[in-house]
Formats: sequence, C-alpha cells, structure tokens
Amino acid sequence: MNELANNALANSFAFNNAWLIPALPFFSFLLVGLFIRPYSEKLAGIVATLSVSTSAALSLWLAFDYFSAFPAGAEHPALVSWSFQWLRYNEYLVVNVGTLIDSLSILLMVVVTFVSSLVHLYSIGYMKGEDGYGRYFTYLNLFTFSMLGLVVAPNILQTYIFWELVGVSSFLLIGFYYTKPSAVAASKKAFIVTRFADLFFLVGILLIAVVGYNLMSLFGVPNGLPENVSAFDFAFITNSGVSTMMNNFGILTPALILIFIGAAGKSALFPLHIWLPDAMEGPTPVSALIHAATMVVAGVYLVARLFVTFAASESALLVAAYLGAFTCIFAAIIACTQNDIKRVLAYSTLSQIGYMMFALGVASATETLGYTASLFHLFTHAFFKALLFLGAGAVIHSVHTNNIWNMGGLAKKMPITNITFLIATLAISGVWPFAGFFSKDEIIAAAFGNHHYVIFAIGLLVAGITAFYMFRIYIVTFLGKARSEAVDHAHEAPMTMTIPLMILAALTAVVGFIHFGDYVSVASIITGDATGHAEGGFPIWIPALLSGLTGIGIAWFMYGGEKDRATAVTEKLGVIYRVICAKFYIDEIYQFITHKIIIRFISTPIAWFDKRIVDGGVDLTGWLTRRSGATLSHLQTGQTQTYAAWLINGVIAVVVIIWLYAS
Amino acid sequence: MNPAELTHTIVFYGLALVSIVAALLVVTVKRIFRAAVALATVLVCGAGFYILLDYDFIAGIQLLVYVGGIVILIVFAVMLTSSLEDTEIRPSKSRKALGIISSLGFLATALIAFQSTSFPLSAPTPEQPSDVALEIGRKLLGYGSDGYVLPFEIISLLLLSAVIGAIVVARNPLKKSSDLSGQSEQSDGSAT
Amino acid sequence: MLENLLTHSAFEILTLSDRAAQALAENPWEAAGYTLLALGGTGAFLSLLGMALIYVERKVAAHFQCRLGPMRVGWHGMLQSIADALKLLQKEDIIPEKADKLLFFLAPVFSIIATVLALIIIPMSPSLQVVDLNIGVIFISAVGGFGVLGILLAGWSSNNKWSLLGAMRAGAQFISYEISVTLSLLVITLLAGSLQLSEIVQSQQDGWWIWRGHIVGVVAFFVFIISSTAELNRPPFDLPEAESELTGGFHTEYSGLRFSFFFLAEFINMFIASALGATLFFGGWMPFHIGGFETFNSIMDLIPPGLWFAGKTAFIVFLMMWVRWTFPRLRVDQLMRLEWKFLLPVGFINLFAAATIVLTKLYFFPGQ
Amino acid sequence: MSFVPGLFHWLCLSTILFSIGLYGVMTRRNAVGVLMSVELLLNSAAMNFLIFNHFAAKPFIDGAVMALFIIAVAAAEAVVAMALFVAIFRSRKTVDVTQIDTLKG
Repeated sequence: MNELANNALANSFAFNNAWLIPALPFFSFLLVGLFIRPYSEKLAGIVATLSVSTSAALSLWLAFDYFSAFPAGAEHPALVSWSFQWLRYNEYLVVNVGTLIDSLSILLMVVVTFVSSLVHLYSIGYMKGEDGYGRYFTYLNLFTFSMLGLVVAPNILQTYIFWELVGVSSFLLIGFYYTKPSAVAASKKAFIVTRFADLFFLVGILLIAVVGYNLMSLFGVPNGLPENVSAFDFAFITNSGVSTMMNNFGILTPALILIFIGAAGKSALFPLHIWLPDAMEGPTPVSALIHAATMVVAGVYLVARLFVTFAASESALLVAAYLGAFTCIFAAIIACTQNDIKRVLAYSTLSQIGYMMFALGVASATETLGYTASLFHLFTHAFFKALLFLGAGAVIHSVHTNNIWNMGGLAKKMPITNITFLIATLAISGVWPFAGFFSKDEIIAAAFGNHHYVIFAIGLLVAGITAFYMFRIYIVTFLGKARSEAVDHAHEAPMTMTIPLMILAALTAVVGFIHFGDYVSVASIITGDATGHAEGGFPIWIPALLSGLTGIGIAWFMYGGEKDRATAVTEKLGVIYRVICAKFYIDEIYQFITHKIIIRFISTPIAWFDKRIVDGGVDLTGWLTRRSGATLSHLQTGQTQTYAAWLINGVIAVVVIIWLYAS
Repeated sequence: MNPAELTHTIVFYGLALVSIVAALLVVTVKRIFRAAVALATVLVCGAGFYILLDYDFIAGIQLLVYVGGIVILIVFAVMLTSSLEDTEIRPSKSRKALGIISSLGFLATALIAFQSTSFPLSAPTPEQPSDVALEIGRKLLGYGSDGYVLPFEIISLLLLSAVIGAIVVARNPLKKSSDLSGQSEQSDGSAT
Repeated sequence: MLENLLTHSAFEILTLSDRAAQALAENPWEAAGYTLLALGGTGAFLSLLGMALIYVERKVAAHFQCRLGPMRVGWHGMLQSIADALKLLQKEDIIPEKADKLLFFLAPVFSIIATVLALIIIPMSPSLQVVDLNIGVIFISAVGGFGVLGILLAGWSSNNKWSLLGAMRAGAQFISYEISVTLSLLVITLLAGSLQLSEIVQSQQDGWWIWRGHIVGVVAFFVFIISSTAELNRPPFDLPEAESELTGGFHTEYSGLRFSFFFLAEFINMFIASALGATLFFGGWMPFHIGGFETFNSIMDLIPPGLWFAGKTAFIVFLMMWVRWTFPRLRVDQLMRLEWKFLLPVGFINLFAAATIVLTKLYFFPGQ
Repeated sequence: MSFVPGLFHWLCLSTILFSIGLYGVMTRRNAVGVLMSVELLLNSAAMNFLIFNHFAAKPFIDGAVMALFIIAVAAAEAVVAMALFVAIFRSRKTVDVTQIDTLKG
C-alpha cells in the first residue's frame, strides 16, 4: 500500500468522516420523519434535499481526495476508513459495521448521492400538493441511506442488512399511493420477489461464512490478509487463496450462484424481473431513483464487488453472462410493444441491466475489460436513465397520462423537457458523443474481445432494438400532432423539475469522455496487475453505431411519417406480436405455477397440518389449562383465613419433612 | 435463689400468666372492644418482659407506639366499624378446629425444635452496652457494615407511604373538599 | 446534710425505688415498707394535690372573672374541695343499663393508673422521686396513652353517642398532639443528651434549658405548652367534653366516685404536664444558676430544691389556667389545622435547629 | 429443670403467644380482630428478637434494633389496615372477613 498516499488521505476530512455520507440521510430520515414532518411538510422536503445534497458534496469531496491520493492509472487500494465491531460470534466470525472506501464504492456513492439529490430536488416540484408529501421525503431519505449503507459495506453481512433495508424502503416507496390497489399489489410483488431472491443470497452468505470459518480454523488465516479478518469480510471472500480453496471443496460455485440469485432478484434479471415493470406504480421520481441509479444496480454492484471470486468460478460467471444477455434481448423486445411510457423505460432498464450483467459475465481474471465496461455503463446509465425517467415524469406531470398515444407534439410545449429527453434518448441509443455510446461500445467490445460471439451478436442486436423503441416513444411523445386534449393544456415543468433535467442532460453529454478504466478497473482489486484494456483489433464502435442508427431509422420510418405504418407491421406479426405485447405471458406462468401447483400440492396439505395438528395441539394445551384452572379454582375460596391455614400447615409440613429427611 | 432472682422469677411467671390469659381473650372474646383492651394488656405485659430482659428503652418504645398509637388506632377502627351491641358471630366449627389444629401444630413443632436445638448462649455474665438507647441510635444511623441506616430510611419511607396511603384509601371519595381535617371529622360523624 | 445542700454539685439522687432495692438486699421487710410508703404516699399526694388544684382553679377562674369564688367553707373557701369530695362520695353511682359494665368500670381506673404511673417518675427534689427510669421522657409520654385509652373506653362503654363522639375527638386530638409534644421533648433530650429525668435536671446546673437553649428552647417550650394543653383536653382544646355540643363528652354517663376519678385525673395530669415542663425547661428542682457565677449560684442554692420545683410548677399551672380563661374553644378543623399545618412543621424545624445547635455547641455554657 | 426463666422458658412464652395469635388470625371473623391477632404475632416476633439478643448476644444490640423495626412496621400496618377497614366498611357495611370473598374461584 502506498504509504505516502495513505498519509495524504489520513488528513482528508471526507475520508475520515466517510460514515457521514450514509449517516446524513439517516439522521435526516429520523429528523424529518419524527419531528419536522408533523410540523411542516414543506420544510421536510427542504431538509431532506439539503441533507442528501450535503452527502453528495461530501462524496464528491471524497472522490476528489481519493483520486488525488491515488491518481488515474495507479493502484486503487480498498481502505476501511471507519468501523466498529457489531457482533462477535468467535474470532473468525466477526461482523463489523464500517465504511469501505475504494474506487467501486466511491463510484457508487457519487452516483447514488448525486442522482438521489437531484431526484429530491425534482420531487419538491413534482410532489407539490400531494398527500403525504413529508412522508414521501422521509421514505426517500431512508432509501438513500439504505443504498449508501449497502455501497460502503466492508463485509457481506452489512451488505445483506442494507440490502434488505433497500428492499423495505423500496416497498414503502413503490406502495406510496397506498390507497391505490394496484400500487399496493406492485409493492407487495416487488417485496416478495426480491425477498424470495434474498433468501438464496442469505444462504449463499452463510455457506461462504461457514466454510470460510472452517477453513480458517483448519488452515489459519490465508496469506496477504490481516490476522483479525472475519469470514464475512469482502477482503476475505475476494482473497484468491480463499476462492481457490473453496473451489477445491466444490463450494464456491453453488455459493456464488446462490448469491447471484440474490443479485438477480434485486437487479430484476429474468426470470425474477416481474416486479420491476409493476413497480412503476410508485411516483415517477421514485422510479428514476430506484430503477436508474440505485436499487437495480445493487445486483451489478454485488457481482462487481465479488468479481474476483466470480472469476475464480467459470460457471458462475457464465450464468451471469447468459442470463444477462437473455434478459437484455428479452426485455428489449417487450419494450418495443409497450404503450405506457414508464413501462417502456422500465423494460429498457431491464435491458440495460442485462448489458451490465453480461458485460461482467464476459470478463475474466485476465480479460477484465468487461468489468470496467459494466461499471462504466452503470455510471452513464445512471445519468441518462434518471434523465429519461425524470423527463417522462415531467411529461406525465403536465399531461396526466402515461399512455404515449395520448401525447404527441409536446416538443413545442415543453422545450426543455424535449431537448433533455432527446439527449438521453440519443445517449441510450449509443449515438456519439453522448455517454451511452462509449459505455455500450466498450461492453460490446469486451464481449467480442473475450470471444463470446453469441453475446456479442446479442449486444449488437439489442443496441439496434434499443434505439428503435427509444425513438419510438420519443417520436410518438414529442413529435407529430397532439393526440389528445390533455396535450393542449400541457406546459413546461417548474424550475425545481427542469434544473435537475438540465444538470443530468449536461452530464449525459460529457461523462462519456472520462477515461473510466483509469479509475475503476479490476486492477484495483487484483493487486499488481494494472492492465485492464483489451482493445479489440477491430473498431467495434462502427457496427454498434450502425446498429443504433438502423434502429433509429426504422423507428423514424414507422412512426415519423404521416402514415400509420406501425399498424401494418403489427398485423403482419400477428401471434408473435400478441405474445410479445403480453410480455411473453411470464406473469401468467408465475400465476399458474404458484396457484395451480404450489398452492394445490404443497400449501394446502401444509395448511391442513398446521390447522389440525399444530393449532390443535395449541388448542389442546389451552383447553387443558382452562379445565385444570377451572377445577383448581375451587381451592380459591376467597376466605383469607383458609389461605392462612394452608400457609401455616404447609410450613409445618415442610419442617416435618425436613426433619424426617435429615434423620 | 437470692431475693433478686426470686422477684425476677415471680414477675416473669406472673406477667406470663397475665399475658397468656389476655392473649386468649384477644382471640376469643365476642365483644371486639374488650379484645382491644385485652390486647393493650398483652402489650403492656410485653413491655414488662422487655424490662425483665434489660431492654428498658425498647419497653418504653413499646408502650409509646403500641399503647399510645396502635391500640388507639385499633380502637378507632372498632369505633368506626361496629357498635357496642355488635357481638361477633362465633366461627364455624370446622374453622375453629382448623385453627386449633394449626396453632397447636405450630406450637408443638416450634417447641420440639427449641428442645432439640442447642443455642450458642453467650457467656454467663456478659456486659450489656451501658446505654442501650445511645447504642441503638448509633446502630440506626451507622452506615458501616453493621449499621442500619438504609433499613432505617426504608422504614421511614414505609411509614410515610403508609400514612399517605391510609389517607388516600380512607378519604371519602364523594366529598370534594380538600380539607382533610374537616373530612375526618365528617367521616367520624357518619360512621356512628 | 446542710453542707451538701449548699453545694449544688452534691445533689444526690436517692429515689424510693433505689432505697427499696438497696433494702431488698439487706431486709425484705424494709423493702416492702418502702413500697408501701411509695404507694400510700403517691395515693395521698394524688388526692390532696387534686383537691388543692381544684380549689386553685376555682379561685383563679373567679378572679379572672372579677368574682371571689368559693368563700363559705373554711377561710376563703379553703375546705370547699373537701366538701365537694364528700358530696361526690355520697352520690348515687349510676351505671347505664345498656353499658358495657366491665369496660365502664375499667375506664376511670385506666385514667387514674396513667396519672399514677406518670407521677412516680417526676423528680420533685433530689430525694423525692419514686423511681428514676433511664427512659423517663419516653415513659412519661408512653403512659399518657393509658389516659386516653381510659377516655376511649369510657366513651365506648357508655353506649351514648355524645360519649362516643367525645371519645373519638379525644383520641384524634391525643394522637395528633402527641407528635408535637414528643418533638419538643426531643429537643430537650438532644440538648441534655439523656432520656433520664434526673440527668436532665442535673444537666441544667449551669442554667435552665429555656434560656441556655435560647430560641430553640423557647420555641420548644411554647410548642410543649400548647400541645400538652391540647392533650389534657383543657380549654381552649376541650372539644372532647365540650358541654355546649356534647353535654360533657366522654364522661356524660359518669357520676359519683367514678366521675371524680376522671376529674381528679384531669387535674393531676395538668400537674404532671406542668411538672414535666418545669423539669425540662426550667430545671426542675435545680435552683436558678448561671454558669461560672459561683457566688450567685450558692446564694440561689439556699432556697431548697423542693421549693424551686413547686414554684416553677405552680407558675406553669397558673399559665395554663390563664390560657383557659382567656381563649375561646377551637373548632375541630381549627384544632387539626393548628397541629398538622402549624405546630408539626414548626416542631420539625425546631428539632432540626436543635440538632444543629447541639452539633455546633451554639447553646449557652457548653460543657465546661 | 430449674424454674428460673432461661432461654427455653422465654421461647415457650413467645411461642405460646404466637400460637394464640395464629389461632386468632384463622378464626376471628371481625377484620379488626384479625388485625389484633396479627399484632400479637408481631409482638411475639419482636420479643423473640430481644430474647435471643439477651441470651445469645448480650454485648450487641442488633436484636433490639430489629425489634424497633418490627414495631415500626406494625405501626405502618395498623395505619393502613385501619384505612382499609374504614373503606371496606363504607362500601360493604361489614368487616366480617368470611363475607368478603369476592375472589372466590
């Protein structure tokens, strides 16, 4: 470790007080929720926004200090700036709560706090006049805190705890309009599906911890780790010696696949993606926060955090790669047929998460470009997807509908929204010079470079499909004629909403030029190997850009003109179109499996057992107690003097018994 | 047997006889007020016993608190809850039998226990502290390992809470008046 | 003997019980003689003193009201009390039919026993004290309980609602004011450092506690006088026997000899209270001494201790009579308020102050 | 056996008083009577403390202190009991303990 740089960091306020970054939203959550909200709803929004903005400023400061100490291209060590012991089972199973500072966590902190503060600011305008305005900001703060706590966790158990907190707070946010049955259903769905996946995650953690503990007890602490390492620490899990040993025991792959299922649940990979489109029932800024920058990338973050371990197990990474690729194309196809602007964005999120996941999957310990590309895409996607959602929110705010076929011609009414939305659309479509171009290009290059040609093909194809559906909604929403009366009354959003849009648009335009690999690469995890760029011999960006432009062209051809060419196409596709439109009937399949199979053959017998045997046993105890009580209560004569007689004779009896026993 | 010892013995048996008879009266007499007088007799005899045991101070306290306080309180309770013509109904036969068996059982057990135990008596002519009252005062306010200041304070709290509790329990809830002295007078009047 | 009397340090305490105990070791008959002497002497003293006090009371009352009082029997009516006693003895002894006869009989006995028990420990002079208990102060307030028990018995056994009310008033009054009396007794006990009455008297050989103990002593004295007047059921605290309300209170049904017992007990109790006040606050039989003024002290010693005691007691008795004929009777609520809201706090504060004074030796003539 | 009262005689005395008190506690119907019997019990307990103090630990005074505590507790008990009797009498017009059996099972 670079002592000099370490010393430089030792004087950094942001580094030493990094715990403030997650703690500030938490304190604000308590303050706003308990004290300010009942007093003044308006102040609640301002305080919540300020606290998260302070966090954002702190994390920017931290990033600046960290990357000054460890400049671009240098080694980026993982440092624990603050920690205390929370639970101690034995010497190898210790749970600390702390803040881990490395390039990955700084990346996520910056993204989360930045997007979150913009969403807070945006919400001040968007949620104005809603019922539960203060409650909304309380939840937002809680959510931000949970996400930040997850990001800075130095051990996997803390990650898990905050992972669940993210689940809870997203449940609260999605079900924010709790009077709407669909919102309630969506929040329950999100919670149950992610919770179901988290169960596997927990099992995976325990598997790793138990095996790791036994390994350490048998063979001692592996080389290169401090003595007081715990089996929960990331430092332990990502240690190459540990993963090799676990692999030898055959435990690594199952454990990683279990953890990956947890990640897939949060990141909404197929087949656990079903909660995400429904989660659009929450307020639009919430969608922007949850589905662009925070919750859904938690899975990507987790896999990235454990990347070295995943790299030690070929099959776990392959699962990630193919599942990611499949989700990527699957969601993109569905996105082409949806009419709800937020749902299109939701499926596009699924698709983009698929990109990130397969980018991680195609990377390996030696070919690490995919890792960098994935996190680069995470970074850029956070900005343009948040921008898209917030733009969509602005549109919905003024038109009061989600259906794109009720919009149209909004470009003139809402110029700022139009321009920023266009920038985001271009970015996601991978058009130079916007952010998406660079990151997507890097992902496709990584797939190609590591000889995953199927995935490479899928990546190229999806780039085109993405461009198609994004321009479809852009054209239908903003260009052409007004398709409903609501559009006539549309007007530009207020300043608090347009300022975040403009900031995000500006960022979307420039962040692509950051030489990202210098800051975040696997080299920062695998010590000693500073490579990370596997440049393909062949300029990948040309087919990628062509694919995107083709998609745009098709979209323009189908929706841009006066004629309604789209109808003709759908009619030709027939059954296929309907299947896609119904999202491949995935929800129905779930319904069938849960209702027809699980409930009938598993739940019903268990319920019978519970009702008759378990409850019957409990009832029997109660019945026995009541009967014996009723019988014995006749001893209770209400006559104090009888009790006195019992007492005295009891004492005499005890004395006599003691005598007899003693003699 | 020297004259001092003789008087000691005579006084002991005399007082014992009186107090046992009076105690029996306490538990059997039908007119409850007479029982109270008998109780006073027992307690006065108790003071006499304490003097025989060389605890003059405790005897004085016994007279002061028991005769001057507790017996008068009991007499008050009698006055407030019954009238002269009231005589107690005899307890039922079974309860009487139960009482006799229990108390005789206790007596027998205790006496057997006393008989079969050898108590570590102190030396034949030990010195009692010259001023018992002074010594008791030292003990009560001593906070060393052999001091009783904590029990003493707890007893004070107990007495205080007993007095407050008694006022709260006994005050007439129907009367709004906060004047306790006036109230006790009224409850006196209403009870007679 | 005369020399001994002249030097105050040689006031030897020789109580009748001490003499009896000494005699018991030598000659049991002598001991019996002393016992008889004590009993007989106390009885005679009791009745004589009672009659004298009744006479004094009547005379004082009359003069307060600008009358002459009894004048016919004997010189200035000196024999009036004897005549009254004879009249009472001759009266018919009525016991109400529905009374509890045993208790009705016991009640006056209790009252008289209480006075006798209290009387025997009053140190009237160095050699005139029946027993000298080392817990004298406690004892004297303890036996007060018998007196009130007698009153309660009388009220209950008469089966008369006036009697019952009077008895309950007496009980409540006694229990309440007993606290104040004890508090003021404790002040002197603290100052003197003893519970034994003879030692308390001895402790005042440099000056009486009422002025050696300055403020605290005076406050304690007034609390003592007020509370013991209330305990004695004397006006203005005579609610238990208030004629206008209760037609005589607890002794409504009593007549003849039994009534005279109550009457006697009441007057003897007044004497006892005065004697106690004199003993505690005015030095009992101790002459008027000033610490260090040896010559003055020996001049004072020329007056015999018995006279000192009689004079001081008479002064307090007169004080009580004066109070009786000066103040109107209190209402029950006023009575209770006076005790619980005024005398009790004052007594506690005074006791606290006394403790402080003793600790810091702020009283006059702290031990030479 | 000598007739001069020794420890055993004293203990007999206090035990007899205690037994009489027990009998009273169990058979008295008037609540005030029960209270009086309880006072007998307390009195004999205090006496026991003094007896043992006198015979077994004369140079010490702790038994007397205990007796003082017992007397104080007895006073507190009498005060509370009297208040309770008055309250019970006011609501039920009786202090017969055999009739106060609301808690009968």
